[in-house]
Formats: sequence, structure tokens, C-alpha cells
Amino acid sequence: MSLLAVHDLAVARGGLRAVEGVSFTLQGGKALILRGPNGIGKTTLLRCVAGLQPPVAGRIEMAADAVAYAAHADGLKSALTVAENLRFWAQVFGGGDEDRALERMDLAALADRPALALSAGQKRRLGLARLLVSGRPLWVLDEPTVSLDAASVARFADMIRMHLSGGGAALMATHIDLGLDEAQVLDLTPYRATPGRVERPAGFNEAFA
Amino acid sequence: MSLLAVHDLAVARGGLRAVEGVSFTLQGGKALILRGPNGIGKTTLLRCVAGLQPPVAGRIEMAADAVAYAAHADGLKSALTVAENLRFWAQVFGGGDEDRALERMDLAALADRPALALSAGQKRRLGLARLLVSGRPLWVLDEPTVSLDAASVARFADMIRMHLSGGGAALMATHIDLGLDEAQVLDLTPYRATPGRVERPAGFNEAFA
Amino acid sequence: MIELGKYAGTVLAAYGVSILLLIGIVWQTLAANARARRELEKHEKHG
Amino acid sequence: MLALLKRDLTLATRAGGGFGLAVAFFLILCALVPFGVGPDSEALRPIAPGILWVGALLSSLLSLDRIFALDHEDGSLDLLATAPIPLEGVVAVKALAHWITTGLPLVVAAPVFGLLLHLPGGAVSWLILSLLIGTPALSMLGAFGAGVTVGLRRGGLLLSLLVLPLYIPTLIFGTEVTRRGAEAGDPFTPMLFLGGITAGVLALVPFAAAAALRVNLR
Amino acid sequence: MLALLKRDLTLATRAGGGFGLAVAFFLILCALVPFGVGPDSEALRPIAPGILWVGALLSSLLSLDRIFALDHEDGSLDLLATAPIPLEGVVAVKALAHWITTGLPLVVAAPVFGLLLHLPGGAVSWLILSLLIGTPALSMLGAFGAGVTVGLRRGGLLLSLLVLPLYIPTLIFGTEVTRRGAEAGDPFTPMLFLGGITAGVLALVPFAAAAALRVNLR
Amino acid sequence: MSIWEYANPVKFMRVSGAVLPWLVATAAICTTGGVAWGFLTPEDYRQGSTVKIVFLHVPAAMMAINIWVMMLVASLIWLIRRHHVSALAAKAAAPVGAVMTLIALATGAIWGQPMWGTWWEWDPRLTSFLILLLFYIGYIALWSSIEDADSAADLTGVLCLVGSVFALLSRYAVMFWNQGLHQGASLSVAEGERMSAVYRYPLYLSMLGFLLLFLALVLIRTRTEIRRRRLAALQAREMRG
Ligand code: HEM
Ligand SMILES: Nc1ncnc2c1ncn2[C@@H]1O[C@H](COP(=O)(O)OP(=O)(O)OP(=O)(O)O)[C@@H](O)[C@H]1O
Ligand SMILES: Nc1ncnc2c1ncn2[C@@H]1O[C@H](COP(=O)(O)OP(=O)(O)OP(=O)(O)O)[C@@H](O)[C@H]1O
Ligand SMILES: [Mg+2]
Ligand SMILES: [Mg+2]
Repeated sequence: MSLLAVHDLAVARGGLRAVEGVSFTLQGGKALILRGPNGIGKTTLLRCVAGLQPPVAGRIEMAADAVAYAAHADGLKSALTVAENLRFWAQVFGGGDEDRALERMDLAALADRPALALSAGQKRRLGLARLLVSGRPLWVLDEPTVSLDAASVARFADMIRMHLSGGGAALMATHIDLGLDEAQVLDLTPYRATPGRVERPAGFNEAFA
Repeated sequence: MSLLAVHDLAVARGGLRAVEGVSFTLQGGKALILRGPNGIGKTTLLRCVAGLQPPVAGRIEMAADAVAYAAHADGLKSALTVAENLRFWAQVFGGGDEDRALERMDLAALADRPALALSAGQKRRLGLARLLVSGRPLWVLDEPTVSLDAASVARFADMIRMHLSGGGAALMATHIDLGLDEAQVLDLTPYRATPGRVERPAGFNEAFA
Repeated sequence: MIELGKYAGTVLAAYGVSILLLIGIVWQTLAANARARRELEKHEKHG
Repeated sequence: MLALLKRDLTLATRAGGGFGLAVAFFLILCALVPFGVGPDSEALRPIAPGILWVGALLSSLLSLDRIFALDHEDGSLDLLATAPIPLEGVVAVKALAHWITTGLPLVVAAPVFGLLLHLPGGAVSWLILSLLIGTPALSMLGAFGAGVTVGLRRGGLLLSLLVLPLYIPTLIFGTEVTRRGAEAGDPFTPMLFLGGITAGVLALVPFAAAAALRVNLR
Repeated sequence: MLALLKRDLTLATRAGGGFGLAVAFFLILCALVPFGVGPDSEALRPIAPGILWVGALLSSLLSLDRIFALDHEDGSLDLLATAPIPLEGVVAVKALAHWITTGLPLVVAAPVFGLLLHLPGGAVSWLILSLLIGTPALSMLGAFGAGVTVGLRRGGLLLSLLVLPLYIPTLIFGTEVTRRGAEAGDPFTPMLFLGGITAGVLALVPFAAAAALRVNLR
Repeated sequence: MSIWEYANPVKFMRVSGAVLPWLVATAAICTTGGVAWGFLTPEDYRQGSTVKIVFLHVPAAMMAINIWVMMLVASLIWLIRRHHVSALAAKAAAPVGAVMTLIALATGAIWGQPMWGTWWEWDPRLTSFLILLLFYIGYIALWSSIEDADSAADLTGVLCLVGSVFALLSRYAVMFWNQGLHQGASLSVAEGERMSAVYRYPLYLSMLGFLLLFLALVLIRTRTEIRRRRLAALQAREMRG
């Protein structure tokens, strides 16, 4: 069975449709990369899939509690140390081995450093380590490699591969090359919503306009 | 004369030296890209050059009021529109033609949108447009192309080229390829500060250690 | 003119304040309505 | 949920976390009032219960925006919303953490401040009791206000504006308990009302707050 | 600098900007105190000047963290520090904008609140005058406190703690003016002190605040 | 056709546009008529000419409460059935309610000066009105500070719900806290104490006028809000497209 199935999805932001008619399924072991120019609606679509925002039309099918979401904001507390931050999320999601996650993201040396004293890339690595302890099969990632150097991007690609080989799946939006050649790519450009189609309103505003 | 000359610079963050012994000069018309793994001290060095933080050792020579700094935080007010945000910075820096800057960054269509309602890449473009209205010759940029799509990165490279051809200079830190082949690259890896060299303390903490 | 007696000031003040407030809200309502209609019409003509 | 409580308390005790600041604010307020009102103990005694309760309320108010705003800014709230904990539980835990870091210290410190304002000795135990029963309702109502305003840039003052009217019944019954305690009246009736309000608030408001949070997250 | 003032005022009047909220908070506080103290007008009259001044002070206090924190978070402050304006000028302009959005409305609204607390009619003009002279000092001192705490995550309560002691002289002389006005004493001496404090604060504090900001930026 | 059809904005605009001229005319007649008639009533033997204030004070006070109740109902309709017009009607009603509260407070305060010898007294009735004003202010402030229209409707709806419970609670708390000076309701009490007809009929007319005035204002303001939403949608679409 597929981990995630999206049927004819339309998402809206600020009362206007961003993309519409998007359909795809994601099996365990597969990764899908969303591409598209700035402002087309990648972030909005990912937030819908993560359940943070309702879609305007279409269906999203997946098991409950399957998603681990990671976006620009990493959910780190600057007063807590790296290890404490990670342990908290591990406890909340009830899963995962923190030490191995730290090891995998090359953060073991920084474990006792407060998150405040990390550089941009180190913070991002910690945010990604959180995925490892979430124990969730479906990863939804918004520009995951921002601020990462080349070595860390390679480490990230390894981590994704490991996750896929364990039966997980990943849905990502990015503008740059992740070095994940096996991933499928979905370009959202053709799905850009055509404004002014009153028969498919995004909400009250458009219905009336 | 060179716009910026850095001599044997050492910078520290959190009481520990990050990089040391860095020297370079930047003539008008040239661009320099800083590279190096996460956490080596690129951001710290750029903040020193921008005058936001004092260096621990070495000298930075440049004219007063020459720097325009742009980092992850774009200094945008979400309640103001794109045009209002830009106009404010144009007035503060006393320079520049806002409309042309909007045009150049492909923001003209969004001019009356509140900054709140921009996508990640659109925000970043607005942050870059600010450089154009600053009228400053030396641009100091920390990961300027984060969140930009391919077309916008090309537009950014054009903007830099234009700036250089007008006699300006640019100092940038980045992990990805900017498509600026004419820029020099300085890898900071060899300058990583060796910890425990007590004869050159970064401050009280290390002197005391 | 009607006779208000020793409480003339009180009564007139009460009527004055209330009528001012009523006129204020009515005026604001009408002005906002007219403005919204004007802008919408302008927009529909050009857009 | 326990992990969340533990994290919030740890954060509160870390540098810049604000533990104890509520008490300090309370102290300063109690110190300011005599400057404003005059040091006369005859003038202070009758207003002491009121000032103490208003002070407790304000110092609880001042730290309300910490309840959700920090977690919203750094993205933790998005993540908590996708976590396998009901959002109502998150609200309840956060209100509890807020009460432990601001309400509880006030309950403990109140007798001292009572002295500063010449509160009669017999009323001190009533003051403590009323604060103990009343302040949880303040924290929970505050969590509701914080949930409503969380998306707004610095909704601080707006938050106060929304929450203060909600505090009025608690304030009235709380001071009434203390005043009747001071004047040897019957403090049990207002105490009953106070307890009733707190119980109702604790039972129902988490749902309203979670609903508001969901709206703000989307 | 004018551009900065204009921007800050625009931001304050935009949605969520908080213009007028200070007055609303003041109103709420003046309404709360009688709930605490009791409805008796004999009890309220003598404490009215003190409560009004404490209220003005608190409502100015609550919006202090807006002065720099927002600009720090979104990076504007870094950029302003590299702009061709002296940081002292930035501080002064921001304090001015804060006063216009919080202090000035309070001065205008004070007479109404005086009524609620049974302030004698003759004292109202003194209240207004003392607020007019005193509140600019509150805004400027607040800017200093905000500058010192700007780097801290939600320094709100800490900020209150730092600033309140600095407010005490202004508070004392301000209430003294009002009280003497109410009781037909001599309000001119405290008025003189109040004016002196404000003048001194306005002349010197911008430098201290700018220095604190510079430290926090690095 | 069900009543919910009127919640369709297009239909609402049409129906309200047809009704409005009549409504505005009768509201204007009744309000000015009631107030003017009230102003011309003879003096009361106890209260002197101040009795004339009642024709402003009582209708405003009643409307202040009723408008909040109407907002509560509209919010519930929005939260349960998600009809946008009803959310916008709640938004439109709030400023009118706040003004009515202000009128009740102001006339009461001015009246209190000769009757009780004070502008303001912490009487339960008066105090509850002050609290009601606070709720109105908070509600309006919340509407105006949220950017996204649907979120604003949801959040203010929840606030209205919680606020109503607490407004009621405050009323009882305040009564517990202080015994009042204020008059009880005299329209409903036994025949003997009833207001004489000289005052009763102008009062009825004035109350009707205030009610119609409120309805007219709410209709107009709701229409304004609908137009604003439409304009915003058009502008947003243009920018995107
Ligand atoms: C400032 C504050 C005041 C407020 C907020 C206020 C509020 C109210 C309210 C809510 C009613 C509702 C009546 C009803 O139940 O139908 C009312 C009625 C009334 N008020 Fe006031 N009041 C104020 C001051 C006064 C004063 C100072 C007087 C005169 C001495 C006064 C005289 C009356 C009278 C005669 C009625 C009519 C009672 C009836 O026949 O129903 N009020 N007021
Ligand atoms: N609050 C808002 N109100 C109105 N429109 C918005 C709002 N936030 C974003 N938008 C618009 O919605 C569209 C989709 O935004 P989204 O953030 O999903 O784009 P994206 O594909 O993630 O872009 P990027 O690559 O720049 O991150 C954009 O055109 C954006 O301008
Ligand atoms: N507040 C702090 N206290 C102590 N150390 C810090 C602090 N902030 C950053 N550091 C450390 O200083 C070093 C330099 O950080 P800096 O942000 O300059 O790195 P960077 O080269 O910009 O990295 P990135 O590519 O990840 O952005 C890092 O090792 C970081 O961990
Ligand atoms: Mg995005
Ligand atoms: Mg960096």
C-alpha cells in the first residue's frame, strides 16, 4: 500500500489557489522532489500534506500520525543543548535512538553545546536529526539543505537513502540539487492555478469575486 | 585604491576564535566568495567586516559608510507592503531608485503586497533589492541565494555583475554555486583557528583557560 | 422654546453627546460604504 | 506530555527563562504602590487585598505571551501539532507550566508582600488560599488569550486587552475572600464561587484554546 | 530619521501595530482597581492619583519591548546600525515614536479615567500636565531598558524589572503634582523636579541606550 | 428555499439592497421621532427635566446588550455552518454595539451627576456596562489585528463565545460585590408602579427607532465588508495572475 496518495489536490494561500490538480502517490521506499519557481506553492502544498492546513479541493490519503515535517524553522530551543533538544523531540514522538541520530548528523562533538551557539548549518543538521528520532515513515521536508555545506548535503542524501531502504518515504521541496538521483521529480509549474475560474473557488473571496 | 583590505584578521564567536590569519583585498569591480564547511566562521567574519562585531586581531581597512550588509534576516516588516519596505531603506540610506530596483528583482507585480504574504524566495528577492537602493559600493552578503529558484539565482548573478561593472565590490559567503565565474574564491578551511594557542587568546576566557 | 428648568445643562449635554455619537457612527458607516463601493467600481472598470 | 512539561520548566529555569521574574515584578509593584498612594498604613490596610490580587494578576499577565509565542516563532508549535499528543493536552500542559513558574511562586511569596502592605495577620491565610485556588484559572485563561493572539507580531498588549476582562470574576471573588478574611466576614461563599470558576475554566477552556491554536497554525 | 519616525508610526497604526492599546490597557487597569479595592468612593478618592500614575507607567511599560525587539528579530536593527544615521538618533526617534503611540493618547484620555476613580475635578488639569511632562521620560528610560534586553529571548519581564526602579522618581513627583493639585497644595515644586528629570533623561539616556545596543548587536 | 440562502453573498446583496431604502427611512423617522417626542415630554415631579434622558439612555442600554447577543448568535452560525455573511454581520455589529454602550454610559454618567451627585459610581449595573464595553473593544481590536479574513472570523467567533460566558459571570460577580443605586427595570413591573403613558409611548417609539437604526447600520456595514472582501480578492488575483 502506498504511504501517501494525493488526488487532484488544490491548495490555497491568502484566499487564492496556488496550485491545483496535483495528484501523485508515494510508495514506501520512494522519494519525490517538488520543484517549481518561487511562489508557486510548494511550501503551501507541504503544509497541507503535513496536516497543518486544510486543502481547498481534492483528497490526501495517508495513515494517521505518519508524517514528520521539517521546514525553515527547526523548532530548536536556543537555551537547551543539542542533546536536550533532540531528546525532547524523541520523547514527544516516542521513538528513536538519539545518540545514533547525533552520530549520523555529525553532531556528537557538539552534543553539550547550547543550540544558541550553533552556526546556521549546524542548526539545520540538528533539525534534520530530529527526523531520525521521530520514527515516522513519511518525511515532509521544505528546503532541507539550506545552509548545508557539500559534505553535509552528501550526509543528508545518505540519510534519506537509509530511510528509504527502511521502507520510509520522503516528499521534499527544493531549488538545488540534492544528489539523490533515484528520487522522482515533480515540477509544479504546469499545475499553477489559473486565476478567475469561478466554478472552482478557493473560498469565500473568490466565490464572490 | 582597494575598497576593502583585510590584514591578518582573526574573529571570535562565543569567546573562541573561529578563523584567524585571514588576509585579502577587494578592489572595486571584483567579487570574492568565501567558502568553507559549516561552522568555520564565515558569518562571523562577514559581521566583522560589516562593523557589527569587533575583530580579535588584525585590521580591516575601508572607507566609512561603504558597506551594505545582507544576511538571513532581511529586515522586512511584514505589515508594510513591498514598496513601502523598500522605500524606507532607500530613505534611510539616502539613495537609489526604488522602482528600478523592484523591476530588476522582478517584484514590480508584487509592489503593493504586504511582505507577510510573500513566499520564502520572494522575501529573499526583496532583501536583495534593498542592496540596490542602498547606494553602497561594498556588498557583504551571507548566503544570498538561499530559497531562490534557478531563474532568480541567474537574476542575482546579473545584479552582481552590474554592480561590479559600476565599480562596486561584493564579498559573499555561500555553499552553492552562484554562477559567477568571474568571482574569486577564498576557502577558509586552511585558516581554521587552532584551539589552545594560548599566546594568542581570543579574550579573557581563553587567556584564562 | 420649552422649559428645561435647573437641569437644562444636564439634559442638553446628554442629548448632545448621544446625538453626536449617533451621527458619528452613521457618518462612519456611510463613508466606509461609499468608499468601498467606489473602489470596487473603479477596480471593476479598469481590471 | 510529561516531556513537554519538563522541557518548559527547564527552559523557564535556564538563563533568560523568566522563572522568578513574576515574583520580582510582584515585589516591585507592591513597592511602587506605597510611592503612589502614600506610605500611611491606615490608607494602605483597606486596599491591601485588592492591590495584592491586582498585582498577582498583572504579574501573571506579563508572562502570558511566553506561553505559545516562542514555540510558534521557532516552529516548535507546528511540530507539536503534528506530534501524537492532542493539542488540548499541549495547552493544558503549557498552562500548568505557566502556573508553576508564575502562580505558585506568588502563592509562596504572598505572605511577605502582605506584610509590606500592612495586611492584617488573620487575612494572610485567606490570601494564600484564594491565590492557590484562583491563579490556576488565570493561567488557563491566559493560555486561551495567548492561543488567540499567537500569530500576531507582538500581540502583547492585545493579549492583555483580551484577557483582562476575563480575569474580572476571578479577581472579584478572590479579593472578596481576602477582604472578608481580613474583616472576619464569611469568606466561604466567595471561595465557593472562586473554586467553581476555576473548575469550569480548567475543564472547558483548553478546548477553546486548542481550537484557536489550530486556526492560527493554518 | 524622519523616514524612521514615519515608518514606526505607520507600523503602529497598521493591523496588529498596537496603537491605542495602551489606552485600552489603562482603561482596564483603572476598571480593575475598584474591583480589588472596593467600590467605595471614599476609599478610592485618596488613592486615585497614585493609581492613575501607576497605570500610566504600566501601560507604557507593557509596550516597551516593541521598541527594539521586533527590529532586532527581523534584522532591521543590524541594518540600521550600518546605516548613515547615528545610533543615538535611532534611539531618540524610536523613543519618540513610542511616546506618540502610548504616552500622548494617555494624556488625552486621562480625564475620563480620573472620573472613574473619583479624582477631584480640580486635580484633572494637574494630572494632564504631569503626564504630559512625565511620560516622555518614561518612554526614553524604556528605550534604554529595551536596548539593554534586546538580545534576550522574551526579555519582557526582565525588562520590566530593570526599568521599574528607573521609573520611581518620575512616579513619585508625578503623583505628588497630582495629589497636591487635588488637595490644593503647592504643585509647582514637584512639577519642577519632574521637568528636570525629564530634561536630563532626554538629554543623556540616548547615549547610554545606544551604547547598550552596540554591545547587544555584536 | 431555506433561510440559509440569504447567507449567499450575492443573494444577500440583492435582498438587502432592496430592503435598505425602506429600512433606512423608517429607522430615521422612528429614531428622530422618538427622541424628539421624548425631548418634548413634560417634567417629572421628582426628577425634573432629567427624565427626558431616559429616551436615549434606556434604548441605548437595551441595544448594547441585544447587539452582543446578536453577535453571539452570528458567531455561532459562522462557527457551525460557516456562512461568511454571518461572520461579517458580527463584525459589522460590533462598532454599533460599542457606540450604544458608550451612549448608555455617557447618558448615565451625565444623569448621575444631578441624581446621585457623582459622575460615576461602581454600581453593578454601571460596572457591568463598563465590562461590556471592554469586551466590545477587545473584540474589535482582535478583528482589526488579524490579516487573514477567515482566521479572523474564527478567532473572534471563539472569543465572542468565551466572552459571553464571562460577561454573564462578571454580571453576577459584580452584583455579589456591590449593592447598587441603579433603578430596576420598570417597564415590566406591576401595573401600579408602571411608568405613566406620557413617558411610555415615546420610550417605545424611541426603542423601536434604535432597533431599526441598528438593523439599517448592520446591513450597510455588512454590505461594506462584503465589498471589501470582493475587492481584496480581485486585487490578490490580479497580483498573482
Ligand atoms: C453610567 C452609567 C449607567 C449605566 C451603564 C446604566 C445602565 C442602564 C441599563 C443597562 C438600563 C437597562 C434597563 C432595562 O433593564 O431595561 C438602564 C435603565 C435605566 N437607567 Fe441607567 N445606567 C446608568 C446610569 C443611570 C443614572 C445615573 C440614572 C438616573 C438616576 C439611570 C436611570 C435609569 C432609568 C430610570 C432606567 C430605566 C429603568 C427601566 O425603567 O427599565 N441610569 N440603565
Ligand atoms: N499570507 C499570505 N497571503 C497571501 N498570499 C500568500 C501568503 N503567503 C504566501 N502567499 C503567496 O502564496 C504563494 C505560494 O507561496 P509558497 O510559500 O507556498 O511558495 P513556495 O513555492 O514555497 O515558494 P518559495 O520557493 O519562494 O519558497 C506565493 O505566491 C505567495 O506570494
Ligand atoms: N553564540 C555563540 N557562542 C559560541 N559559539 C558560537 C556562537 N555562535 C556560533 N558559534 C560557533 O562559532 C563558529 C562559527 O560560526 P559561524 O556562524 O560564523 O559559522 P559559518 O561559517 O557561518 O557556518 P554556516 O556555514 O553553518 O553558516 C561555529 O563553530 C559555531 O558553532
Ligand atoms: Mg517555500
Ligand atoms: Mg553562516
